[in-house]
Amino acid sequence: MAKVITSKQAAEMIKPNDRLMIGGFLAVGAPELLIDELVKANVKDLHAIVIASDYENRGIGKLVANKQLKSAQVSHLGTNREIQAQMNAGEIKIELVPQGTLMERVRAAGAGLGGILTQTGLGTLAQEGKPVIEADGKLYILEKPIQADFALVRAFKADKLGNLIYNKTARNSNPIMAMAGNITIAEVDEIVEVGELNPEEVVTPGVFVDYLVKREA
Amino acid sequence: MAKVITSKQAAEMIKPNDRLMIGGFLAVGAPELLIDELVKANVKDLHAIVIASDYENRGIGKLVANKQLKSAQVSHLGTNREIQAQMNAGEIKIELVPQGTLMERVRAAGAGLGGILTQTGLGTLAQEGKPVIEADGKLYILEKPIQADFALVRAFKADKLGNLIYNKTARNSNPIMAMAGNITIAEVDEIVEVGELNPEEVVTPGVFVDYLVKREA
Amino acid sequence: MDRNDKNYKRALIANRIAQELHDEDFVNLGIGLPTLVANYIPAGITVHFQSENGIMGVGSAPTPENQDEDLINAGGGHITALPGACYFDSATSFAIIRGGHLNMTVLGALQVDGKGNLANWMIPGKMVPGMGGAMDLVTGAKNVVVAMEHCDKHGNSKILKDCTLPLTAKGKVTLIVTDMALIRITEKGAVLEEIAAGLTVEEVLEHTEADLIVADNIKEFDV
Amino acid sequence: MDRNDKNYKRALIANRIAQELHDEDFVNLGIGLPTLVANYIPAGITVHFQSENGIMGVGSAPTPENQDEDLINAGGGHITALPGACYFDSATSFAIIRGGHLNMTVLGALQVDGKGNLANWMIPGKMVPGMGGAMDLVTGAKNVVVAMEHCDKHGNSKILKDCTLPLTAKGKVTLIVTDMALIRITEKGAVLEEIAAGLTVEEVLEHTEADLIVADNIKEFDV
Repeated sequence: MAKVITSKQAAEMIKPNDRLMIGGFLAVGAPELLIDELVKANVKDLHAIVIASDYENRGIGKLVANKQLKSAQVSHLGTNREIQAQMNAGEIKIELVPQGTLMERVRAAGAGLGGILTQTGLGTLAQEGKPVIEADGKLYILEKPIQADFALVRAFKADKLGNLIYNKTARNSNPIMAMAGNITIAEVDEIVEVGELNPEEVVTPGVFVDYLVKREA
Repeated sequence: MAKVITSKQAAEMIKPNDRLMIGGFLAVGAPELLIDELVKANVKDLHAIVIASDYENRGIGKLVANKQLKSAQVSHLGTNREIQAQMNAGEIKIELVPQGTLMERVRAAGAGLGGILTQTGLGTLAQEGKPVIEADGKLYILEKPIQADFALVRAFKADKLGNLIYNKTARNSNPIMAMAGNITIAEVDEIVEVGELNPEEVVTPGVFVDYLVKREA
Repeated sequence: MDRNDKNYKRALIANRIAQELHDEDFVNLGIGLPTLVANYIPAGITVHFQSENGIMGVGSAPTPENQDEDLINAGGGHITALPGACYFDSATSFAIIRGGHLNMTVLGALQVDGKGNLANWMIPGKMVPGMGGAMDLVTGAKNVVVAMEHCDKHGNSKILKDCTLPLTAKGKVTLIVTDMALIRITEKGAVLEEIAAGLTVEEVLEHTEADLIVADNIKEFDV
Repeated sequence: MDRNDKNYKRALIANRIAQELHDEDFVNLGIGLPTLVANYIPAGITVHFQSENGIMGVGSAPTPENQDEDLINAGGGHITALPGACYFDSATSFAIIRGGHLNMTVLGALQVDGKGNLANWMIPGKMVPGMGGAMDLVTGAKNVVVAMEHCDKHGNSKILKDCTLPLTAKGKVTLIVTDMALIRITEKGAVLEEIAAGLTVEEVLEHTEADLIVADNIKEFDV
């Protein structure tokens, strides 16, 4: 069983300096309720692992606007002027990570890998400070896993075991982050009884999910 | 569109010395029709990438019994005396690969990774001849991708675009191998029209699948 | 037609790139100009569009009343899903991209050079939007097509001897299509294969900083 | 009861291991003796069983007429799927195993030693079945429990000072449960915590090659 809690209980688990993976792509598939609750709780000095910094009033952009992030690993900032301003002012430390590499690094943490070799970023700024390894005559960047204290994900339906299914492109980073959080909290539209999801259709096995938060109707 | 061909046409594409990934776990989820056709065609000197060597009369065991394999990368031989006899007689060259490592190496090939770091096999025979790399103070084996000319997989249903769904534990290695073959051929029970599969339920996107072979009713 | 009209130029570029597509290709189009390529698919062929946020089978834009908040492309724009489309997570999406399963990606550029280097993700001190999926796309797709205007707004060539901005990837561009020319990056160098109707080779060379090899059988765009 | 009866021994071991489980644990049981653990789950707790061929939520064996050819466990035996079960591919299955998402794996052993080394996948020149998923399970699961008879058929200890057969993993075993004893591998060494009813500590030590630390509060199995 995944434990069903309120969004407030979820936010109360999160402390300053925690590392948070937050699902979503330009706020689609973002756990907005959990983010709102974090804004309310006003926990500071968080580290975010996200595909994009979304918009000032949607997705993780709301945490940026409220100055709750001290750092982030992220692939795209282009839709959020506030995070660019904070970055330029030295208020937030940004590690830009190519999106595919970001996903593999998150997956590596969830799958127990010590790292992966990729050619993405070779000969670019994305290579800086990273080991370059030769394998079978080609060069690769060694990219290390990205760990997190919490993964906050958004799904469409959960059963009470925590098995998750998603809706359309709101799936995006959520299933990968769900694998990787030390504690995974899924915000869902609906919680159904055990046995009501088609076992072939489950995208995230419940073994990865610790807590469920139901969105209000 | 994935091209629909006969099992005979599929087998005719495969030549001596080709590297074949073949899906299935102890013959469950194995593309038996394609294997039978390969036995008929009697192509020799094949290299197999498989989870297990199955049984003498089921799954890839049939290729072993017909002495069509010169080598294999495989995690388990315990159910097939014939392959153990051939191995002891020096007729087949076996690389034993831990099953999780095997799957990650196949996935790495499909996902364009140059390798992955794992602790599985550290300090065991599985480490022999492989680079050991330190990352963040821990040791890992660097495991390289496993490439293949063909992936022969078994699925339950395909649509005409090659999108695949599977049945129960017959899924196993099939979706991972489907990603990794230079040419991927899927043997399926049923081929439905485009639009008939639920887009949320598709396990293997058709982009990975080149040919479909329909099992006879 | 006005050769200097921005929309004319964009249509010309998109149209010419579309002619490079083959039946059953899998393609990722960047935001902006590259998106227009979808409007010029040659008759009789089917092309499958991926968006890196997790869909294969992107359809045309929906009418406002048919927008689905959970269905967007990588630019954040509302899309529709074609019959046979499927959804996947971001790791699978980038496995498709990085594993070489896309026939083509089309991207815009700030700069490109004769060695196939591409810069399109940042201007130090000015604009740092991040690379998003661009580095993955350029590194992983079989064909990397740059779609851009030949010169910047000051009339300076965007096709340089060497990129000066931070790179998106090294040596990965295979084709450059601008409002003036089609240039293929080969092992021998950057080859000028086609020029837009009404231009001379000399005019193109004049507006190009990179050294170009002029193809023997140079042609006009056939669009 | 006959202390030397094989079935008695197996039941005793499985039963004792089952007491180590907690409510909502995720567990992988190896084939053979470890499978029996599922028969002794303490009342009031729910345990979820994974099989590495791609299922979470393994149920009991089906009746012959209810067998499904596409539904097996990693030993190739027919199984049922419980309500709430789900299927996944082998890479995801091993992500569960290797990513530390299983609370426990229970495996048999040819040899185990006081440092937590385990050998259970080959006897050189004799038996080379391959490691299957054993190396992954032993490396990845939070608790690695060895279930085996204390001595081999010649009466020799299977708990050695140092394994002599090729290892499955180095230093990963956390608990050894045999028909004679429960031994926990700790940072200080192998600690004899419990002995089977009717045995003395001396008898256990006599049958154990590895050096054991005898716990102060040593207990009898409570099964």
